[in-house]
Amino acid sequence: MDIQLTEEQELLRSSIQRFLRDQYDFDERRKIVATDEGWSRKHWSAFAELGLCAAPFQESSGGLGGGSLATMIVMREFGRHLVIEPYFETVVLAGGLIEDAGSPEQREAFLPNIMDGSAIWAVAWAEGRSRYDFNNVTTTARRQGDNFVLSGAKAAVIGAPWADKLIVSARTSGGPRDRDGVSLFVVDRHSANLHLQSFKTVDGRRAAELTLMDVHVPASQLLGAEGEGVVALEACRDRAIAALCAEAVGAMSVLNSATLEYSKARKQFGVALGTFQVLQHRMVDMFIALEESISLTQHLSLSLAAREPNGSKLASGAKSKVGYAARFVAEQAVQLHGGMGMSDELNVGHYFKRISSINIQFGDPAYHLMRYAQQS
Amino acid sequence: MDIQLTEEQELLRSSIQRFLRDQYDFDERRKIVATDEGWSRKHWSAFAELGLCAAPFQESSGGLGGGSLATMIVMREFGRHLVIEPYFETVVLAGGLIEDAGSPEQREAFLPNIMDGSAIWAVAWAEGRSRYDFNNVTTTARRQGDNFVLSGAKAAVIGAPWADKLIVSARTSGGPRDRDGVSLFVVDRHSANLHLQSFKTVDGRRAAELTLMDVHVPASQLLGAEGEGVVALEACRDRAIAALCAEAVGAMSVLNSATLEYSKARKQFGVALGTFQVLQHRMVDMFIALEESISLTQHLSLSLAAREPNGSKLASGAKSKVGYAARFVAEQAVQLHGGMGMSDELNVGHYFKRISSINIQFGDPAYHLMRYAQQS
Amino acid sequence: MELNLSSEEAAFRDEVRAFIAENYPAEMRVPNPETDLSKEQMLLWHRILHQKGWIAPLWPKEHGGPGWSITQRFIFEQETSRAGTLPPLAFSVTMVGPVIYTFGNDAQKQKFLPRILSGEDWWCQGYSEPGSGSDLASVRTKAVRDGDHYIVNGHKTWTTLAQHADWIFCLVRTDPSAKPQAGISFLLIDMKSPGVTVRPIITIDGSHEVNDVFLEDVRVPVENLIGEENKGWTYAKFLLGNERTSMAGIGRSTRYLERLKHIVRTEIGEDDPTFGEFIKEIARVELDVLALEATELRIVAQMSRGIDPGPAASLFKIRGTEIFQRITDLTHQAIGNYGLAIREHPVSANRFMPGPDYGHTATEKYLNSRKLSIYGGSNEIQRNIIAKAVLGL
Amino acid sequence: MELNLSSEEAAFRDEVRAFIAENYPAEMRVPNPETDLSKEQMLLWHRILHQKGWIAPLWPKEHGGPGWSITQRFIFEQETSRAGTLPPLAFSVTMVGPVIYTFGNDAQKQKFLPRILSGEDWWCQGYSEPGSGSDLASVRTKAVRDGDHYIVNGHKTWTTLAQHADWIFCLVRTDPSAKPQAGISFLLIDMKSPGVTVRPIITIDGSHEVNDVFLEDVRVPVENLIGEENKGWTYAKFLLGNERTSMAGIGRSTRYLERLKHIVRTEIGEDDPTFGEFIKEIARVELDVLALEATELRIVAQMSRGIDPGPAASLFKIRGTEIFQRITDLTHQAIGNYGLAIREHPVSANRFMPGPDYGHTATEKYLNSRKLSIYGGSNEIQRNIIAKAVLGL
Repeated sequence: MDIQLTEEQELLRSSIQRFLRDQYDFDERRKIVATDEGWSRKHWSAFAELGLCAAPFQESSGGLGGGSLATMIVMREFGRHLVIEPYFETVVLAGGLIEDAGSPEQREAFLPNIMDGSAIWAVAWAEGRSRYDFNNVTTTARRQGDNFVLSGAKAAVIGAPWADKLIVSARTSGGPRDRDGVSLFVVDRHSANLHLQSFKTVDGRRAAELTLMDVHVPASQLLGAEGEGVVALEACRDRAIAALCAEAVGAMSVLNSATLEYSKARKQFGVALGTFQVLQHRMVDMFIALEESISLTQHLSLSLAAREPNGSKLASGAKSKVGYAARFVAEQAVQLHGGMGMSDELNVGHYFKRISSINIQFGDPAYHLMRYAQQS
Repeated sequence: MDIQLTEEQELLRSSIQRFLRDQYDFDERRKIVATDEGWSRKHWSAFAELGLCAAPFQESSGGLGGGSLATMIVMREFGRHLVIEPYFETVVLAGGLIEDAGSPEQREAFLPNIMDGSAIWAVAWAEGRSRYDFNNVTTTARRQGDNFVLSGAKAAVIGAPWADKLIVSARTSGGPRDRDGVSLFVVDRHSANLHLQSFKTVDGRRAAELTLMDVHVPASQLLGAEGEGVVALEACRDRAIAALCAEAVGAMSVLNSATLEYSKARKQFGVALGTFQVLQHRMVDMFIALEESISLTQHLSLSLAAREPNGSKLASGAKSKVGYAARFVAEQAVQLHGGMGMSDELNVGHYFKRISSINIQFGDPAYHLMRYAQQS
Repeated sequence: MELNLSSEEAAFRDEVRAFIAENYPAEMRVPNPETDLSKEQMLLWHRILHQKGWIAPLWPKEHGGPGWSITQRFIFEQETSRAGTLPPLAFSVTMVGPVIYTFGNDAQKQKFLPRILSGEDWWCQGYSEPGSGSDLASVRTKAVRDGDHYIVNGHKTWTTLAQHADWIFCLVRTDPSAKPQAGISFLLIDMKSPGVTVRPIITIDGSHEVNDVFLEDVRVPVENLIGEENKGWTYAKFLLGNERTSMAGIGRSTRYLERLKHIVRTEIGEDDPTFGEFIKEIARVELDVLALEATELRIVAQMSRGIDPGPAASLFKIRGTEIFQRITDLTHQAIGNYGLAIREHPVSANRFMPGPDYGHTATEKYLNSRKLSIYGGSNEIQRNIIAKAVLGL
Repeated sequence: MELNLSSEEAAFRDEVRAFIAENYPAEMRVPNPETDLSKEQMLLWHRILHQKGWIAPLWPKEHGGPGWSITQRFIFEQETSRAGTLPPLAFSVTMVGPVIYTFGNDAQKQKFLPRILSGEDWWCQGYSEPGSGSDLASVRTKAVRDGDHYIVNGHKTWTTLAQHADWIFCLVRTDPSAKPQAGISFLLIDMKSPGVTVRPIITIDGSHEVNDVFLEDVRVPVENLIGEENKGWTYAKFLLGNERTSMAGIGRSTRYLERLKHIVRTEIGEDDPTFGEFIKEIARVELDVLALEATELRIVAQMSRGIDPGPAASLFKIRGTEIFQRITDLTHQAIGNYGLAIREHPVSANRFMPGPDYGHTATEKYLNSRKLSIYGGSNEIQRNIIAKAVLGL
């Protein structure tokens, strides 16, 4: 870290670092991923005990008040260890949405269980043809007495198989691509007529395709104003991007160290790989890519913390620039590890796959570059 | 060359090579550029005597029947020597337009003087805001008895200060961006009410801004069908692109050899520059860029010779790919020559500037990449 | 492209095209033939080609080749790859076969060549070792003479499809005191020999294509030595030089590019701000393919005039792999959120895979193609080769 | 950006901004200040800053510096470069000045420092020689002691603005038998000395910024030797390290980027198929600038906490020059056909230049900026430095 952390932030960071170093090395992580459930409730509880689940929330919500900087600190360390548990989905996405858009009753109802680690959440905004646009929603929610009735399909919902609760976007009015008319609903994962088809993601997570066939949701579970879900999701995305960038930075830093170390140790044609100038310069460019990503990620987190007006544009910019940088680092880390980089046994390929997934979540670098450009 | 040349083509090529080697080295070229006129009538006459000015024209037009392959052969050697004389403007552009779009009378009136080297031509299609589109024409030509009266301004007409005759595009009907309604006119360079403001181009040529204030042109000087100038110019551009690609290939080949030679001779930190792996790989990429450019340029010339239906799409593709390749080679040639590459005294910078101009003439690589993409 | 075919050549092309259309087994048309077929399925096409006499285009007629011209071979290569047929076993036909008929003795030729052609023997390659990378001369596997046998001990790795192999051709060190390249021999080893163990290596795309091969006190009859003892490096280099053709992968890239275009047209609206970026990047790759194809045709034209193509193979390897990696990258991007999913192997388990069919292999292909710039001599090594051989650096 | 200014710092920023607005000479606002100003015009701003006491932000107060904090220096740097003011003479103020006050004797300090601050002396740098490239220790210019003088013979090159210089600081070889870096001394030479000849080098953009400087039997008093004989390499390295700040060139890149945006908006219609490509590439560069600026702020924050920034200068040099080159490249592309034209020097001749004013310097800037990745230690050398210093390779 290069910005001066407060004492509290330093404490948070060192406690995560210590825990992950002791309890979450690559072998442990591999074991967790290989379990039937695919994640570890034990480690999740430990995260909650360390206060990570409460860290970013405002004190008025019962949180520790760490905000976007706390998220950055946590996610960067999680990125370094490829933490598989659904912190991003539960705390950053769902928790953020509830705190930001929920009513006082909803905040009170849902946030304590998120902060104490007892509830897992997932957010279902994407659809089969939505790509990265929140307004591309064909799932419908029609009012029926005290309920909304949801019908449609949601796609690629990361963490859904693990979740207790889902936040689902559905259209309460307007046409299939209208910005207005999308609403958010808190839906019980085990609701009647809600079907999940689970699958594994490339980075070792679990996700699901959701089918909703007349799922009844009490009107009280409408999150935020009716028809204004896109606005809430956009604010959610800014926070999500800051978190994903921090995670990418953590992953990149491991890849850079591993590659450097490997290039010093590994001999070819009688000399260390690291003596070849072409590889040296490649690693310099990886170093520069990381430095710039650290800077931009910090800049974004600080801007979100200060509620700067251009935060959303900046988020797209960071998602693009950090995304390209991370892809470059990941691809070169594999290349410089040679055959070993292709092996599932080594950690390098797993960082590669996580970065590749980060670059898809909430929009790829090209998508956000154009979004940034159009706001310039 | 890698395609098998006919005996005639080989003869053409070796005669150009011999002449340029003996009479057109870099010092000689520098002297020519520094003269008041900026080009050499003596060398031009020699080109005509060698048959270069007649080489591409059909035998039925009185030419040598060499077609697009003859043009490729000539332009590649001209590219190697940075020939400054207006062969491209006179023979490839104007000659090609006259042969392609002119009436039998016009062909008979104009081509002999082009082929024997006695007339210099230039083509004025661009305007201040036209960018690279032939349809962006605001200059007007209105019929008045047996004449057309031309008014407007044409921009960046290369070779105009040297020319005896100009081919000028002007609008005979339609709105300022319509595809139909643009016509071509043969205009005497010394016509009344035609004003030139001359300037030097970055690659040592002369060009001019043209102002036409009621220039009277006999109706017989309308070249091709009225209103169909854009079609004729597009066909002209395909030939122009093949010629420019060949010229770029010639220039690239000199830059590659010069850079390789320099890197072997020049010592730094006690060893030859060429021993540094980073520079070796750079030169490998320069080599690959050249090989691919040779291939694509040949492919284009052969396709145009065979009148393949996708010739125009291919022309855009080649302009783009060869353009990017040439820019890469030129930039790296300067970089690898270090300070010397920046000096006006060395030939390297002049090849750089010619390539940079080639990349502007008739549309830059990005323009043609998008044109190619939109036809895919 | 500009390779003008004579009428005989055009007829040959039509014959090849028709033969493929009529004979390529339907059951080999699976989402990802490289990983989804059983050993028996993989051999179906091999056997059909063998029956037709087309299994070994590069081989001299006396050893079972079809006796084609360079242009015919090129046409065959182009047609089969454009049609997306699974290539015949490369390690058998392209690699060890030519070594055996060039450097082997008569007994070896009679024993091995027919079984290679028929597909009865499946060969794998024992070159790479842990830590050797692109430095293949750093062989540490040892073969010690013991009467009529060599006793072989060592560890080969990245051995493609060793799980199916009947034989492995190995570089082994027979003279530990000589300079690295001087003490190497070329041995043929029966995979059923006691002491040979195959251990799968799962790659990052989840597939099982490569393996570790452990050799523990494996007894190999001396009659399985190719050529002379300690001359193995010569044969190894010959073999590597034999990979010349088809490294550009034009046919494969063209097929994948067509699929990418289809996906982009289906998935991304023209009003999507990234649509222009996609079509531009596709155009760029298409031009790369076109330029490489035109280069390949130039080289073929030169070769048929008897001109040595030099290190053209390195150029094709570099650009061909860069192009294919880019195509798989763009395809992965084109499928959007479904790029998060990956098929689980073995696919016979038939687990659920979300999203449209055309995207089901996008993620694994993107991951798998990372290997292309590493294996077979990394692209960095290929650039070293060109720097030395062409530029004289 | 995130550097939160205290109220004092904010007040300082406002003061600097106001001072520039009120005092920067109008006649220095020419199309290309680096090439279009006479010597006297170039010095106007220098003298104004000197009067204000702001000419040498990096210098200690005792020698005439303003006594600013690191943050104040950064603010000053940022404000002046954003406003597009011509920087004060770098070779005088940033380079030789600190060498003199650090390693010079009292007489040298008293003689030279005030004249540097006032602009009375214009200094140029005698480091590069023909064939030295980035290998500055390969000095061949010889200085032989002759009583109270050195007799200097040699040839310096790429000497920026030597045509205006009163003094040149030179690396000279005083011990030819020592190892390259050991036999070098640091000499100050009066440009008016007999035997000094300046010959212009015209660069590919047509401008006269650099020169050859020939030294033939030039007699230099020994009192002009800095520090000890044969220790010159130490001082030279110190000087190179002093270029640390401002190499990222954020202010300049930001200004040029704004102009590029204006040109693109004016020249290229939104329906032009390349419009999307332009705005995308501009966005990319803008993000590069933003990331580099954020990195610069991190480094400033570290430095003000006393942390050594290490080889940050190399990172800034690499990325800063890559960014600026890209901006000049895009600007050149944006003006379309008029990119074929270039101004003729000297501009005082006032020759015709076609196209809109904003495009008049685009071609020369594109060409001129090619030097940035070569001069001041090529970008390849900078990567070597990072590989060694940061990565330990």
